[in-house]
Amino acid sequence: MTLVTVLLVAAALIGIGVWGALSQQSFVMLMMGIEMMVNGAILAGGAFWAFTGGGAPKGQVLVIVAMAVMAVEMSIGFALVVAVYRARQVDMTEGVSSLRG
Amino acid sequence: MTLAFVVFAAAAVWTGYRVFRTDSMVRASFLLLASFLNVGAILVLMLAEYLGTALLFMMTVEMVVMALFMVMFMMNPAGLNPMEMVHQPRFAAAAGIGSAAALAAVALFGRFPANPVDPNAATIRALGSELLGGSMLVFESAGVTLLATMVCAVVLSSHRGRFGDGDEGSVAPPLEPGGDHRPEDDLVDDADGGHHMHHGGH
Amino acid sequence: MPVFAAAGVGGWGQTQELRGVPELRLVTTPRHASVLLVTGTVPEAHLVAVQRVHDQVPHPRAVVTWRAAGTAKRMPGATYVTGDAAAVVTAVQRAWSALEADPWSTAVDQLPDVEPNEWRGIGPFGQGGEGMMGGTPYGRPMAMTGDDPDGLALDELRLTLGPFLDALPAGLVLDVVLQGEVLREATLRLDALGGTAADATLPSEPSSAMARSGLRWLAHALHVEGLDALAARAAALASRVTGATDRAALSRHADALMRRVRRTGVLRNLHDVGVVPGSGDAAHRWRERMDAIVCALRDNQMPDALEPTRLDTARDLLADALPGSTLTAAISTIVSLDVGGARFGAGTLR
Amino acid sequence: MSDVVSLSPMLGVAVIGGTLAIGAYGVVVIDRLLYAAVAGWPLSLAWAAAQPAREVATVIRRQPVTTEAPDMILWVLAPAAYAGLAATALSVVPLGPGVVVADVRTGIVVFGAAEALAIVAIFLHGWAPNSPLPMIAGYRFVGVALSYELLSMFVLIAAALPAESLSIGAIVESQQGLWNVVRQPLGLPLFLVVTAGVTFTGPLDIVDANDIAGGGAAEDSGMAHLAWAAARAAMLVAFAAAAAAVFLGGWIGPVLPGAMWMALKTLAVVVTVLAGRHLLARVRPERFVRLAWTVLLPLAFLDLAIAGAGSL
Repeated sequence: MTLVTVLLVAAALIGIGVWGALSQQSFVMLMMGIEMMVNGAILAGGAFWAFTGGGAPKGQVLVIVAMAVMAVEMSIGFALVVAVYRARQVDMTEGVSSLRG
Repeated sequence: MTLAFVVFAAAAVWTGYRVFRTDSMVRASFLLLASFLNVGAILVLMLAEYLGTALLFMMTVEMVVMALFMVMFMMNPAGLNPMEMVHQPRFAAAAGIGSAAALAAVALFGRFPANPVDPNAATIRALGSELLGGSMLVFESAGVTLLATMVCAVVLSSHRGRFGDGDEGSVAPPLEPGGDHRPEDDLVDDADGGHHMHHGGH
Repeated sequence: MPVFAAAGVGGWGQTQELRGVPELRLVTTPRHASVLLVTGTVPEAHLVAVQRVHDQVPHPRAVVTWRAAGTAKRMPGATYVTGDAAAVVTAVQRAWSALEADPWSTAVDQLPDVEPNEWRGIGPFGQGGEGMMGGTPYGRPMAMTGDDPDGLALDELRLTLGPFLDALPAGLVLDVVLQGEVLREATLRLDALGGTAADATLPSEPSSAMARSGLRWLAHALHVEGLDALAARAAALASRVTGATDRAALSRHADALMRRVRRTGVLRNLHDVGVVPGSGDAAHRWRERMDAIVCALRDNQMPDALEPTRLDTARDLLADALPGSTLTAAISTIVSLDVGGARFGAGTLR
Repeated sequence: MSDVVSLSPMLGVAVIGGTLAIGAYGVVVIDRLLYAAVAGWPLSLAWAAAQPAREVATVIRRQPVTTEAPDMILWVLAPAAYAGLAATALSVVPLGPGVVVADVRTGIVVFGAAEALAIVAIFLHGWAPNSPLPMIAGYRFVGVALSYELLSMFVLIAAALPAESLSIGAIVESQQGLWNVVRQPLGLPLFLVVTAGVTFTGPLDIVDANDIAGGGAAEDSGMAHLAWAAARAAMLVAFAAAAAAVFLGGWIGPVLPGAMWMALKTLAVVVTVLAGRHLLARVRPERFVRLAWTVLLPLAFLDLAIAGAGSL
């Protein structure tokens, strides 16, 4: 369990997140991809705090802020899915070619 | 210790992969939860005890809300129908592998200072005093942002907007992607401008 | 001794009295039972349903039929009881000990193990619906998209709460369309209740008969609202109401029971639930019926509050009460209306 | 902090397993006794004690019937996860003076995580059989559970303020002079609401409710049903132990040994929650959600304010 191994795991998670977000059609699954990326970022943040930060409390605050970002992203994402659905009667990324109007 | 780390890491990556491969949406959200639990466990292994358990706690509630959202929009009990809704798969896979490789390269070839945290330091006490001490501003602004998010989420998703109903003048998507809307696509165009054409799954 | 009771014509009332018997434990679903108790004559239309319930009871299972003239011959291997509640308890215990001794003597399935409706291969994805939704794969309904008043297209699930659901009075079938837990449409039907098998267990004297069937209704209603212990107390009191006994003691007991029920807050829960034109909300109907039971016992009257609601009046009363309410509120409303006089055996309620 | 003897893993597993098993059996016996008392039947301890044993004997031999296309992994996982979470929740609670299975510095957060995951386990138990009524039970439980789950966090954090530590052992230590139930009067009632909710006993039993034919457990039979009932009783024991530790002074008590006090207090909490089951009608889900957000949550804030003022 060294810094490099943990960072490799974080890289794998972020990679899966990117693949998931780009490949899925439904909004909700796309958001899961973004959540996966933030998950990798949190792991990387924790790793840097533990191995290079020497336990500096500011490192932990950064990770907590990352968690808050995830909460914000998810709730706004769902609200957007509902709002877009009302405007366009669609919840697949295919159907929305442009958000104008 | 390293065995536990290897197990958690493998489980996190495997459940993360399964999230986008499984048919049932609810299973996908709980697989994502499993991936987060494993990341939380790794954080605890790295002596970031409070972060790990807080991540566990927060993500569980978030995934339960996501599951609730799934069942709301998709009430079939166990996701029996095949859900093959993927577009541009090859490009996505290439982008995924590319970004993973790039980050892995940074991890392997970057030189980082070795300054590990000593195990018996009171990291939680330090975090507590830091949150309410040095980075009080960060902590409070995060709180206020969450409040703003709650208000915004309610406004965005409510039926009645400030300028009339949310679905006013909402039109059905054209049958083939990219085409513009053709009025004859609407089967039934009743008073409230909505339509009742059955469209594909979610 | 876990027993699942499936009630036919005229049998529903007696089954509710079994809640007061410590030896038996009435369970809410056939899956938790070892003995299936079929009371009253099951009409022709519900025969397949009772066989399906019979097959859902896990092995080793036994069947006891009570005052079931018509259905006896269709339940092979069932012990047939005509006596009172004590006879049923001994019959169930005997059937139970027979199972204990030789589990292989379990009752055999009556329906072939095939899916109730044809669905394979229908529709583009072969689950019998349109697109990726709907249909009834493996015989279980799957949701279909439908609009909801809030302008979103949430998923609707069509469901039939069958003739032997533990929470509904006997023989009633409720077809619902659910979005989440909210009912979009609800139709109430009583398929067929041929014949007027008189409910022999009711005392001849009219006011005691009304009081006893009122207490039976109270026992079932308390069970549905989650108060099993009080339901047992009401059922035990019901079985003690026979024409001959002295009224003063019984009415005192009934009064004490009603005070306990009021203390549980169930009336506060039912406030504003199932408001039906002409008879107020569920709490009002409960209060009315509970007072009627006490006064029927004490001063030998025949209060009309204890009259069960006929099905046709119930159907149009509920026409606008059910849609829009949640499933719990709908079931509480139907229970508070005491629909279908099956208790009285007056099977002609169409 | 007194010298905390952290039990070795194997001994810890035995202690937690034993406590939960005995506790679960005790919960069922107490439930039978209360049922008989309210139903007016003759009260006999022998009958109440023999009842669960006979029931287990019948259930073990019953054929476990499954639905046509269940989510089998989740169906098996749900009771196991629920029982595991009961064990996790109990492991951070000190069972005697200085005797705690997992002396974790973040005891309360682990307890909160176990409780949140319990909600997931209950939803999955309703979701897995792929049958309408259990799914409705799991679905409406999540709607209600999210609204009262916050209560437990505020109330537990309020209890942690005087102790200046998140570990439950320290919270028990901080109650040497004055128990939290006296210092923060709102704490225990709110926590009992959460206990009744997460273990769906009493008025908050909207999961295995009678009005939807047994709800989440409608499709369970045989060992699956036994596992679910046992896990549910174990979770009630774990939450009762936590309530006793955090609010009723845990093992602090004048004459009797510490563990005896802990057992008595846990028994008292279990009896109160189970009495609620037979004396209070089941709540309306939609009304309870409104009550939880508009009344109970402000009360939790008030409790936190009182605790804050108290430990200034």
